Amino acid sequence: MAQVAHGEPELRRVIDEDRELDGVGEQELLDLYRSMVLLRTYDERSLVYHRQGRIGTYAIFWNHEAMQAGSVHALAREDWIFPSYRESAIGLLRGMPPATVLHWWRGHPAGWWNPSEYNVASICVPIATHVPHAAGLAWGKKLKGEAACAIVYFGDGATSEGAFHEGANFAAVMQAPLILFCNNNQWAISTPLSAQTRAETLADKAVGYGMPGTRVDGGDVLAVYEATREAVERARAGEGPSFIEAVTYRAAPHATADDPRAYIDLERVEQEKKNECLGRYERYLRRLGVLGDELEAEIKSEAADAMRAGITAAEAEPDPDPELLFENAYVIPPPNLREGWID
Amino acid sequence: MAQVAHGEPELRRVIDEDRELDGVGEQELLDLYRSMVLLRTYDERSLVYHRQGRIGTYAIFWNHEAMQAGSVHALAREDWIFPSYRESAIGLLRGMPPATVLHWWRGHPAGWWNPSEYNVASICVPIATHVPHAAGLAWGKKLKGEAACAIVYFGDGATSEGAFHEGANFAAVMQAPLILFCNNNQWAISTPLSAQTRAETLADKAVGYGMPGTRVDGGDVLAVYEATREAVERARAGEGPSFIEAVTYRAAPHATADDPRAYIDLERVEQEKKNECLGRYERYLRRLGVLGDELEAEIKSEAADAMRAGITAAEAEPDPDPELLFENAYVIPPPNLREGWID
Amino acid sequence: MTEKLLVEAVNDALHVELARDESVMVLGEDVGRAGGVFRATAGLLDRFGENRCVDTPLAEAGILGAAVGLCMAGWRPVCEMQYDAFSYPCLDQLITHVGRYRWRTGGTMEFPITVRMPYGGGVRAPELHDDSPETYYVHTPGIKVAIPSTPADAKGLLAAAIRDPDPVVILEPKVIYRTERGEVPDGEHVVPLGKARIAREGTDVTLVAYGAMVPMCLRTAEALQGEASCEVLDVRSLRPLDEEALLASAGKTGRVVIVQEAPRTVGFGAELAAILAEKAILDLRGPVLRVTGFDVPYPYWKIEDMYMPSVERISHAVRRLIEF
Amino acid sequence: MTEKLLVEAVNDALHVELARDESVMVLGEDVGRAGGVFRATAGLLDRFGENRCVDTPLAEAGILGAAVGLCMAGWRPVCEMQYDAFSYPCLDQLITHVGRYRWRTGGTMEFPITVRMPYGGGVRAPELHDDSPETYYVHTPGIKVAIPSTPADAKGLLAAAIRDPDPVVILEPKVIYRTERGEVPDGEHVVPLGKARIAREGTDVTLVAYGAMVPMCLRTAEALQGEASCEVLDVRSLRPLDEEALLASAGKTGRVVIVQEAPRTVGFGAELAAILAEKAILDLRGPVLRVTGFDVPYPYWKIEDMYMPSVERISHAVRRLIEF
Ligand SMILES: Cc1ncc(C[n+]2csc(CCOP(=O)(O)OP(=O)(O)O)c2C)c(N)n1
Ligand SMILES: Cc1ncc(C[n+]2csc(CCOP(=O)(O)OP(=O)(O)O)c2C)c(N)n1
Ligand SMILES: [Mg+2]
Ligand SMILES: [Mg+2]
Repeated sequence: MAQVAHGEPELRRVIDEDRELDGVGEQELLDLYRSMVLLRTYDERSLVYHRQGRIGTYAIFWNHEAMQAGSVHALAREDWIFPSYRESAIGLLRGMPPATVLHWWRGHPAGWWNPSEYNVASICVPIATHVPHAAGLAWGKKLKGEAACAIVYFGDGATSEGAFHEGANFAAVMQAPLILFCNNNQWAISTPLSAQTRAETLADKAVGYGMPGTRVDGGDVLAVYEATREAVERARAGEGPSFIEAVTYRAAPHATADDPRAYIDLERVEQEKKNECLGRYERYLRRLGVLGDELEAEIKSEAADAMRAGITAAEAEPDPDPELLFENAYVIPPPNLREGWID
Repeated sequence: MAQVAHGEPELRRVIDEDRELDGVGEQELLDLYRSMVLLRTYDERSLVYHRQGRIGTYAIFWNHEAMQAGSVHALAREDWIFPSYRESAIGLLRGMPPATVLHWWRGHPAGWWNPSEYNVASICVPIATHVPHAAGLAWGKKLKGEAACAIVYFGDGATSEGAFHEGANFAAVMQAPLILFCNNNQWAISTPLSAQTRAETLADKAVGYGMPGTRVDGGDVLAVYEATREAVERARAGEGPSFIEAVTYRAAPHATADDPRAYIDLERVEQEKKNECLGRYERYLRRLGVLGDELEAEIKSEAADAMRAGITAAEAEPDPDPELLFENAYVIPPPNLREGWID
Repeated sequence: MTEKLLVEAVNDALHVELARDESVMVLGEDVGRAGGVFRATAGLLDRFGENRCVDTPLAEAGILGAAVGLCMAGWRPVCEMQYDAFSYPCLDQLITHVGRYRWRTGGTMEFPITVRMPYGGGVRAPELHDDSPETYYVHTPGIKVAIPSTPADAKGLLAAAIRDPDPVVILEPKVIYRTERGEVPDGEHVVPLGKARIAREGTDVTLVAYGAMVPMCLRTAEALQGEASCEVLDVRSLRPLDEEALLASAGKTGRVVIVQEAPRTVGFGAELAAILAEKAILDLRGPVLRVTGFDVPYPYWKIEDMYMPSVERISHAVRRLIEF
Repeated sequence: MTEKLLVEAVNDALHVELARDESVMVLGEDVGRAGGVFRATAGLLDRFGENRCVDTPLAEAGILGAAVGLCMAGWRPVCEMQYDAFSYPCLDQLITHVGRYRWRTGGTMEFPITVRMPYGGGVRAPELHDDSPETYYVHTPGIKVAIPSTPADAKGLLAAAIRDPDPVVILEPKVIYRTERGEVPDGEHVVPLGKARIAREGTDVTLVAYGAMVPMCLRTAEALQGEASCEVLDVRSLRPLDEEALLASAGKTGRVVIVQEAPRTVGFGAELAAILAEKAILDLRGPVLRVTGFDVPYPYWKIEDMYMPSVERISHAVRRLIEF
C-alpha cells in the first residue's frame, strides 16, 4: 500500500505554497490562529493534568489542531459537528467551557452537554458508529428544509468499519449535506495504514459512494479550511456529501495509556514534531506580517488563562450525586429501575 | 444515479460480439451449456414444485444462470464457492444432487450438506454476511500455502451492508485469493439500484479497496467466464482479490412470495425476457455450429431427467427425526440442552 | 371499531400516527414502493410522500444509526427491520447509542425511536426468518420493549411506542399476523406501555406469555378445561414490566408456568421466574416452570413444531404443577 | 507453578496453546506489534510470526466473520475484541453464523473459534469500556461462555476454550487483570468447561458469582464473618453450566444471593434464579436475591462505584435472607 508521505504532490496545500485565500483577511487568519492555540493549550495542559492523576485516560490530539480548527472555521454556527474522542475539545471552538471537556475526561457527569446548545454531538467513543448519526442529522435537516449541514470526524482506522460504510452510503443516497472528514494520522493505535487498507489513498473510498473525495495536508490549517469550505458550499447547494482525507502523522501516543515506542517510526515522529501544524502556521502568519511576538504572547496567554480558569472550575465542581445514576436513561423510567438500590 | 442499461459500452461482452475465447473449445462450450440448462431446469421445476405446495418460499434465479455457470466454470474443483440464496442450486455444478437443494427449500434437514464435500459453503440467507467468511477462507488457504481461491456471490443490495465492506477490505489487506462476484440485477426486492447507491457503477467500489473492479454483461455466459478466469489467475498469482460486477436485470419476482408488479418496470421485464441468457447462448452456439436441435433436445432431456429423479428422491425422503433438533448444534453439547423436551 | 387482522392493525396504527404528527416518519427496507414484505407499511408512501416513508439502502445499522441523527433533527423515526434475525446488524447501534444517547446528553435530548419487526417462528420459512430476539433488546439499558398478541394491542402498543419519548422496540408475532383477527378501535388508539392483560381468568395455574404464545396458552387453557383452571397473563410490555399483575396472578394461583418461544437460557422467562423467586416465594405452591424453545439454532421448518412450545408441552408443565 | 497476574496467565495460555497446536492463530486489533492494549498477546508476534498473530483492520464483524472462513480452511482462530462494548459490532456474525454454522452443515464441520475480551467496570475509563455483555453471548445458541476469576482459571479456561471444538467466548474481568495474583501451573493447563468452583465454603448463605464479582463476594464473606457463614460459588462456566454445583450449594445453605455486574433485567443472574425456582424450590428458606448493576447505561466513572455491586449491597442482601 502506498505509505502516504507529506511530500506527495496531490495533497492540497496553502501554507507551504504561500498562497492566500479569497475572503480570508487578517481577522479570519487570526481567528483561526486563536482556535489552534486554544486547542493546543487544552491538549498540552490536559496531558499535564493527566500526569498529575487528575483526569483519567486522555486521547492526545497534539498536531491535529489544524484539521480541527481549519474545518470548524469553514462551518456556520448552525452546522453540526460530530466528534470522535480525538476531537474531544472541539466544542471549545463553539464556546463550550474547557471545564466541560475536562469533566468528560474526569468521568464526571458534568462532562455531559446538550448537543443542541453547541450543535456539537456527544463525543463518539466507539469507532465510526457516529457516521450514520451525522448522515441522519444532515438528511433530517434537509428534509425539514433547513440549511444546516454536518461534519463528522473519524480516523484512518475508522474507514475499515461497517458503520463508516453504511453511514457514507446513506449520506450519498440521501444526498445529505454532510462532510466526511477523515483524520488520516496513519495509525490506528499500533496498526499502520498499510494494515488497514490497500487503497492508494483513503479519498479513493469516495468513488465507491459516488461522492467527491479530496486530499489535503492535515498540517496546513488553511488547506483544510479551503477544502472544507468547498465541501460546505456543495452541501448547501444540495449537491450532497463530500469526503475529505486530511493527511498527517500521529506524533504523540494514541492516548495516555499507550507506549508507541514498540511500533512507531521514531525518526518520523521527530521530523513530524519539527513540522508540527501550529509552528507552521505561525511562521506563515509571521511571513505575512500578521503575527508578531507580542500578539502571539497575548493570544497564548489568553488561552492559558482560559484553561487555568477551566481547571479551577473543574476542580471546584462537587462530586456528582449518585442519584444521577437513575436520572437520564429514560424520559419516563420503568418503575423498577432502582431495584436493589439502598437509600 | 446512473441507471445501468444493457446497452452501456463499458460492459464486457463476448456473445454479442461473436468473439471466441482462447482455450475454450467445443467441449467447454457445451459443458457450459449443460450447466446453464441444468440450472434453468432446476429453477423452472422448482417454481412448479412450489406452486404445487411441495416446497416453501423459493428464490427464483431465472436469467441468472449465465452468471452462475460462467463463473463456476472458471474455477478449479478445489476452489470454494460461497453462495447466497440466489445461488441456492449452484452446488449442482459441483455434483450435488438436486434432491439436496430441494430439501433445503423444503425445510428438511436433508438439505444440510457438508461444505467440504463440494467446496460449496452453506447458503447464506442474510445479506452479505458471508463475504467475510469467504475472505477468511481464502486468506486461510493462502496462509496454509494451498492454491485454492474462493468466490463469493452477492447482490447489488448487498453492497450497502457493513459486512460486505468489512469482508472486502479484509480480503484486500490480506491479499486473499478471492473473487467478489456481484450479481447486479438492479433490484433488492423492491428497492432499485438508484436507491441503493450513488456510485456510477458498483465496480467503482473496488477502487476504495485497492482491488481491480470490472463490469461484465451478466447475461453473457462467456463474458462472465472470461472475467472470472482473469480474476482467478490474479488470485492464484498472489495478486489478491478482484471485484466483478455482472450486470443483468431481475426478470422474475424476488421470490415466490413477492409480487413485483407494484414496483417494477414491466416493459423492461418483457424486453429482458426476450433477451434472456440461455436463449442468447443457444443462438451463439448455433451460429458457431456447435449446437443443433438434436443435441439441444438431448441436453435438455438429460437435465429434465436429473430433476425428475431429484424430485422423486426428495419426495421419498422420510420426515426428519425430531431428535435432529439436538444433534448438530454442538460437538460437545451442554448437558441441559434438552431441558423441557418430552420424550 | 373495525375487525382487522393483526398486520392490518399495525398498518392502521402507522396511518393514524403519521397523520397525527408530521414529525413521524417510517424508514426501512422495502417499506415504500412495496409497502413492506408483510404489507405492514402499505399505503404510507402514497399518502405521506417519499420524505415520510423511505425505502433505505440495505443496511440495518445504517437505518438505526440514521434514526439517531434524524431524532437530533427533530424527527420521530419508525424503523422497520424486515425480519427478526436481520435486526442483528443493528444491535451495535442499539446497545451503543440508541439506549445511551439521551443519558449521554445529561437528559437534554430525546430519542423517540420506534423499531418494529416481525418476529418468531412457525411460518415455514428458511433459516433466520424465525428468531425470537427479545432478550437482546430487553437486556439493553435505555430501551423499552413491547410485544402484542391481538390486533387491538398491535395498534395500541405501536401507537404508544411512537408517542413515547424513549426508544421502544416492538416485536410483532408474524405467525399470527394473518390468523389473529379482532375488533380494533378506529382512529387514535393507545395501549399504555407497562400494563399486562389477563387474557383469560383462572384459579389453579397462571400461564404467563406474550406474542404468539398467548393464543397457544389460550388453546392450552381450553384443552385443560375440567382438569385445571388456567389463568393466562399476556405480558404485553416487557419493559416497563407490569410486575404487579404478575405477582397478583401468582399470588392468586400459586402456580406459574412461563411460556416463551426463545431459547431457554436467559430468555425473558428467566427474568419472570427470577422476579417470582424473589418476590413471590411465599405464594408459590410449587416450582416455577418454563416451557421454552431450546438452546439450539431455530430448526429447519420440517421440525419446527417440535421446537415450539405446544399445547402438549404446556399441558405437561401444568400437570406437573398440579400434581406437585 | 509460577505466580502470575491474571492477564499474565492469559498471555501464558496463548503462548502454550500456540506452541502446542500450529493451527491456532490469534487475530485482532493491536494484538501483534503492540501485544494487545492490555498486553495479553505480548510476545506472540515475535515468537510465532505474522501469520499466527495478526493485526487486523479495525472491523470487529470482519474479524469474527473471517474467523468462520479460517475455520473452514483448517485454522483454530482466537479472536480478541479490544473491549466489551466494542464487541457489539460482531454480535451479528456471532448470532447469525458462529453459533449456527456447524448446525447448518448437519454437524459435518467444526468451528473451534475462541473469542476473548476484557470486560466489566471499575477501571475509571470513558464510557463503553465497562460493559458486562455476557447475556448477549450466553443467550445465543451454539455458543459456550466462560469467565475466570483467578489467574489459574484464566489460563485453564482459555486453554479449554481453544481446544474445545465449539465456539467459546471468554470474558476476562479487566478490573482484576493486575490485582489478582496467584499460582498458575506451568506448561499445559486446562480447566474443563462446565465445572463451577467453591471459592469459599460456608453454611448459611450461598453467594453465586463469576468474574470480578467473585473477589467482591469473598470480601463480603470475610466482612460478614461471625454474622453469617457465606459459601462463595464461582460459576466459571456459564454455558455449559454446572447446575449440580449450584443446586448442591443451594441445598446445603437454603439461601442464595446471586451477584452480577451486568444490568439486572435478563442478566445471567436471572437464569440462575430461574433454575433455582424450578429445581430447588423445596430447599429454599427464603427468596432468591439478586445484587446486580442497574438497568441504566454503565455510568461515568466518578459514580461507577455506586453502580457496581458492593460489599455493602451484598451484605444487605445476606442480612435480608438471614432475617427472612
Ligand atoms: C468499535 C471500536 N473498536 C475498537 C475500539 C478501540 N480503539 C480506540 S481508538 C482505536 C484506533 C482508532 O484509529 P483511527 O480510526 O485511525 O483514529 P485515531 O485514534 O488515529 O484518531 C481503537 C481500535 C473502539 N473505540 N471502537
Ligand atoms: C441482513 C439482511 N437484511 C435483510 C434481508 C431481507 N432480504 C432478503 S433478499 C433482500 C434483497 C437483496 O437484494 P440483492 O442484494 O440485490 O440480492 P438479490 O436478491 O437481488 O439477488 C432482502 C432485503 C436479509 N436477508 N438479510
Ligand atoms: Mg488514525
Ligand atoms: Mg439485486
